[in-house]
Amino acid sequence: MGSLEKLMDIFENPQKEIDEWKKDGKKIVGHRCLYVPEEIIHAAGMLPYPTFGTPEPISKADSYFQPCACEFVRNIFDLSMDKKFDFLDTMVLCNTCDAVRHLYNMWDSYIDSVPCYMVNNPQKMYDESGIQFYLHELEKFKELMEDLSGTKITDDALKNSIELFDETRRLLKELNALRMRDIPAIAGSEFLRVSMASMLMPKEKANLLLKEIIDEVKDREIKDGDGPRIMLTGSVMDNPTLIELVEEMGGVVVADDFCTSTKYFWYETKPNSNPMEAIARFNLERSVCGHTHPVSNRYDYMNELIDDFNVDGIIYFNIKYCHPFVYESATIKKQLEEKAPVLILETDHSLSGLGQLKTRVQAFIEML
Amino acid sequence: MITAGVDVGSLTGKSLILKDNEILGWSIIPTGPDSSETAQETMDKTLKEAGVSFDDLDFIVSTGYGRVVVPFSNKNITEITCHAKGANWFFPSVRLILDMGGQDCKAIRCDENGKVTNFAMNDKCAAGAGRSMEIMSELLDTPLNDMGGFSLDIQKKLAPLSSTCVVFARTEVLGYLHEGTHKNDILAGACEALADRVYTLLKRVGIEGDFVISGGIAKNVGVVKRIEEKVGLKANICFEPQIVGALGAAVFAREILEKKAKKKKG
Amino acid sequence: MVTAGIDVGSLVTKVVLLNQDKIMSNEVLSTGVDIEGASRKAMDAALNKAGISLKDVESIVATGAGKKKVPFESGQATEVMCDTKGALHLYPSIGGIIDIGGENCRAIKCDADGNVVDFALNDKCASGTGIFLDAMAKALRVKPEEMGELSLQSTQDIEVTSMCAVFAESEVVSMIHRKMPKYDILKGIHKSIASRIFGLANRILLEGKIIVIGGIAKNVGLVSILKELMDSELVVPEEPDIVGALGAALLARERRA
Amino acid sequence: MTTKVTAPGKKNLETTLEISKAIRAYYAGVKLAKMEGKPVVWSYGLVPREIFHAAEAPVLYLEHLPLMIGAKQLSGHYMQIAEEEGFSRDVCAFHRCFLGCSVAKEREPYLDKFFVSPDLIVASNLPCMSETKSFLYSADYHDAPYYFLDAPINTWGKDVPEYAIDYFAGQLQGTIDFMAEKGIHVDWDRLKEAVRLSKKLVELWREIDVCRRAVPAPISSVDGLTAAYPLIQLPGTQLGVTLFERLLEELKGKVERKEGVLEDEKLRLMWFGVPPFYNMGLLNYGEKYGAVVVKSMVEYIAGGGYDPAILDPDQPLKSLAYKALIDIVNPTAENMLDFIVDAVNDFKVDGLVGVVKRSCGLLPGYMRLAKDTVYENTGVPTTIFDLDGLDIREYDDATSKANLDSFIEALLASKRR
Ligand SMILES: Nc1ncnc2c1ncn2[C@@H]1O[C@H](COP(=O)(O)OP(=O)(O)O)[C@@H](O)[C@H]1O
Ligand SMILES: Nc1ncnc2c1ncn2[C@@H]1O[C@H](COP(=O)(O)OP(=O)(O)O)[C@@H](O)[C@H]1O
Ligand code: SF4
Ligand code: SF4
Ligand code: SF4
Repeated sequence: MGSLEKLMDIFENPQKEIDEWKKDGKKIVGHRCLYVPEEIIHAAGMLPYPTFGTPEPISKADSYFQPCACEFVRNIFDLSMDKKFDFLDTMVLCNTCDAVRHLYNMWDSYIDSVPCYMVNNPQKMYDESGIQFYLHELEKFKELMEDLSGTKITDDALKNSIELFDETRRLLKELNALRMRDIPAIAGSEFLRVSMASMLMPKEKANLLLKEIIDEVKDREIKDGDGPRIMLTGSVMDNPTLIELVEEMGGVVVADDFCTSTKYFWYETKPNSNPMEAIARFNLERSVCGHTHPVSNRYDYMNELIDDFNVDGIIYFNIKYCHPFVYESATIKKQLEEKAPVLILETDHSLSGLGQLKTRVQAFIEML
Repeated sequence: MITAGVDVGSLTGKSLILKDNEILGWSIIPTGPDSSETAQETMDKTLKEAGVSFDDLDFIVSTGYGRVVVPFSNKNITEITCHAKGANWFFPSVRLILDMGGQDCKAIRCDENGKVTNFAMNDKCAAGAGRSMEIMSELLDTPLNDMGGFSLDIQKKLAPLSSTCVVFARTEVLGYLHEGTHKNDILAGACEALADRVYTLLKRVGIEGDFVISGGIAKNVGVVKRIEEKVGLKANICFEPQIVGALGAAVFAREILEKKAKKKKG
Repeated sequence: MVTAGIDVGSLVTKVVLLNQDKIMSNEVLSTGVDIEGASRKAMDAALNKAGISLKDVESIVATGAGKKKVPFESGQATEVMCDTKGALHLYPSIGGIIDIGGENCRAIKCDADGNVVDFALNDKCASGTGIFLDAMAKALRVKPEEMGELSLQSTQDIEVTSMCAVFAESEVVSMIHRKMPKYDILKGIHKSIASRIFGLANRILLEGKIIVIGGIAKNVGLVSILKELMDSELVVPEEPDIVGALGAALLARERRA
Repeated sequence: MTTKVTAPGKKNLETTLEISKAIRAYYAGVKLAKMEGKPVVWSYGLVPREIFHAAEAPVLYLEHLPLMIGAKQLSGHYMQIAEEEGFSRDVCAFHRCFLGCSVAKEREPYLDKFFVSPDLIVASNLPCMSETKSFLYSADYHDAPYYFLDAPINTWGKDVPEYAIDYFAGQLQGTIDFMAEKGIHVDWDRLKEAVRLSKKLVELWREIDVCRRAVPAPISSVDGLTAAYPLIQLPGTQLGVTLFERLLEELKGKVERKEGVLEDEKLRLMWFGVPPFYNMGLLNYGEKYGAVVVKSMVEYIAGGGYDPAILDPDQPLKSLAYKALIDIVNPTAENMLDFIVDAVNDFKVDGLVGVVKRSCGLLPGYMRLAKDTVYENTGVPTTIFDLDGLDIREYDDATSKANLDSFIEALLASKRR
């Protein structure tokens, strides 16, 4: 089968990749944010694994989290209670939002099978004192990874990892660029799968596949690719259901701004003789997420997306109780509307009440 | 050219036939269990009334929450878009529409061509939709027609409903009745509660320009009056607010044909 | 010593007369709107059955949604308390209680000595309560008492998607007309309610031996689905709907002693 | 549409009335300053307020208006306005209320006495995200310059590493510079003095706290919440210290005379989460059972829960940084949980009432942890139910009281055994 199918398949059942990796005793470090320095994990010879949720309804977690923590976090916690993440050797979180802060508290207290660690990142970007603070935290994290893997992390190893991960980012960005065309070469729902799959698998392998995919699809034109061009943004999006719904309603999802796709690869690491500092600056001079300050950079980045992909309409997807984005949607709606009409969809992570969503989305697309 | 619109709502199925720009006929029937049958029935009824046969119909657009299951429609469009179009047909100056149906209420803003520019919809809770009014009418055995009128004729003072849930409101209402509270005062409470909820919707899309209320509840003067007071605008209501959606659909059908015709020429 | 417990629920009023800890008689009738009248009627009926009169009753504890409106009570107690007392009287050691009533649904957790250690009450939404089931029964033209049995004959799974009790009703109506078999629809309804109740029980992590009471506990269909959902032992007493009233009567005795 | 079931709380302290007066006087001062054309600051949360006092800057603290609005039962109205502005109901009720009030076309005259628009805004991400986010909107709306005070979250418990303190201290210096640009100048000696006074304040608070442990409880949390105002609003001022000295006097008197909220005290409860400011009477509700709410966690946010010894007037910024980073609501659970367990022991608490304010990103997250930790360490149970401390539209009297009744009854029952 073609490389595209291959990645799709990996997206559908990542377990194969996990077993493959584990079979000669190598370790896996889970995380839940693109601000977790994956390169350090990789440089220690371990697999950084982003944990995604499932559309299943919450059960056990509801007695631990009050229903007012975002459903995504409750879902992750639910899975960990059901031992779904026991293949991880440790879980790493970082300081992004109130919900994740509590996920850290909860995991730390209730999940014995997998230890949990918090990398304490500043939320203020472009701030030298912040970088200094962060470097201390990264050093601690580096030691932890060295202890966990039993391998010393050398500067060269770090440099290689940075180069490798940047390569992945470059390739994903190249593939993503094929959506700028009047008729995109790859559908939004396909792309999200590709992006998420390459996030969770070994980058060495991912990069090969991505190169092939770009060749495979670069002369393609997706069907019904001339409808209104939609950009999706908002809270985390870890399954393609909503994108597929938009496509089904005749929209063409040409751009998305999620930590499962564009946010992950839009920027690359800037060269720096000290790899740790390179990583620190990469994370603290990249204001793409709702929790970062100043927001102006994030707004610039979003405007860049809207222009580059010449977007007709923006769908802002809010998971209930997702504070960073629920606030943001209210704050930047006006600014976005100067660029294109905005539809704010507030629903839970499991997308309950799909019927109503359909009507909203279809009406929005008719409106364009 | 002759076009038709079919609006299969949660509670009623409506259809309407348009000859160029003139309404030939329309009908409203309660939505049966099977949406496609409902569509068929109301269509037949309307055809009879309009005195045309099904084959005379050049294009059919379906709308309403059952829009996808209408077997004979050439295209489906959401009720939001259709209500704006329909309202614009009746009142070209309209900029703000409130469609109050059985399942949900929608606040819609549109431009001079009846094109939607912004909209908001209520949540998955029956509180704040027409269905709750029906439950009230059963409880207080008052025909839907009279509820609004009665609710305006308050005897002592409005009896507020504290429970958001329509189902629980039942006990509250029975309690009121037992205490000898007058029917009208309870109805006033119910209408007030409904008006309150849709008011938030309207505010969310922004209140300005000429105002139209469509959908079945537009026939409930008690709710309408209270909404008018809140928004400070006179509400325009067409002779049959329930058909606005179907009309909009029929108008779209016509416009689609016209576009096609242009394409052929040019 | 003769004591009484009266549980004035939102839909049903229950009375239990107790001699020491033996039940003399009990009465169950619908509450209606006249709570005072209903409680009198229920009490009189119970007294007649027992062949005694009100003055023979030393102490009466009232509970349930309408407890404050009972004219002849000598004390009140919360439903949580009475449910627990009643259940513990019937079963010496229990892990918890689920009480599914007309408008209320409760989950109660007990420790080894029968202390209430935790409980959860349903919120302001009717989905997941008896009144919802009653509405469905009406829509399906079956008696509430029969719907449980019927649902057991179900052969295929149907999802009732609407969260809202009101919309679920219209959904069900259309299922009926689409000639779907009654018992499959019933199964679907029971599943949606059971999942709500399961969620409530989950909030306090009920475990061990769980007593299911309240009028809905008589609904075998619902209980069987609950059994599937929860991996713990569910027990339904003979007369689940009077357990609260029984608890009240026991409390009345305790408070006297 | 809630029918009138709410009631104000019962207060039985003289000094708390004085404190309320002092607070009103403070904000009247802010209004005056604005009229005189002085630049006014908006701030909230754990931004160390000593700095503002050291600069004699007029500051409108966000919590103030919502609390007044809540007490006046107008929260629903102003939240509605914020919701119409596009803020979802998930957004913190305090911020929704404040935003609504700040963008409202007209305000109650009573509130107008206190509302002033900002000339600059200082926001921190402690205790929660809401603040930085909602202030962003206000900064836009009033186009006021905005300083973001970034606090690392506390993953270290009590001994915070030097580099973290340095980072936050640096942020504080940044705040000071930011204010200087706007003509608000912090006098260094004043700042040291402020830290000294702040230390004194907390020392007094600790003595007050000891008095409050007495059985029967001399005051209930209704007084306690007002009493805590100086702690949050006036750290670093002589006024705060004076008020607390009086408070201490009065309490000592009560304790000596064995005056309690109730003569015959059966149960001692602790309130966890935001109390219903539109219905403080609910805190007295248990008293008919002989149950007193002796303490409320909210009284200890922003300064009440740490050892004053860490404050060193000669190192003002570091001290204030330290204070903020170990505050009980710096969202890793350790300090919070220690605090609650100690509180339960010291105050001989019989039960915890945990109320969940759905729109709060912070406190509900602790509920389950607190419940389990307290139960393991002390055997004291907790009840948890939904109750929005500010959004009166969400308030359901029947359910809230059913929960309290059931909980208190169960406590009494197990006590009898
Ligand atoms: N004559 C009437 N007077 C008052 N209310 C009415 C009347 N007829 C219908 N309604 C209200 O309108 C609702 C149905 O409106 P409709 O627009 O037909 O719903 P839908 O489009 O969802 O089928 C009913 O729930 C009822 O509350
Ligand atoms: N035999 C039965 N089978 C199924 N449901 C029943 C049966 N008897 C009563 N019910 C239901 O139980 C509910 C009343 O339960 P109960 O706990 O008595 O209510 P309350 O909340 O008034 O105490 C009603 O909804 C009724 O339909
Ligand atoms: S950013 Fe939003 S969705 Fe993601 S964890 Fe935080 S609250 Fe949840
Ligand atoms: S509250 Fe009542 S009306 Fe609303 S969803 Fe629940 S059952 Fe339906
Ligand atoms: S801690 Fe909770 S209540 Fe306080 S501001 Fe933050 S979100 Fe609001």
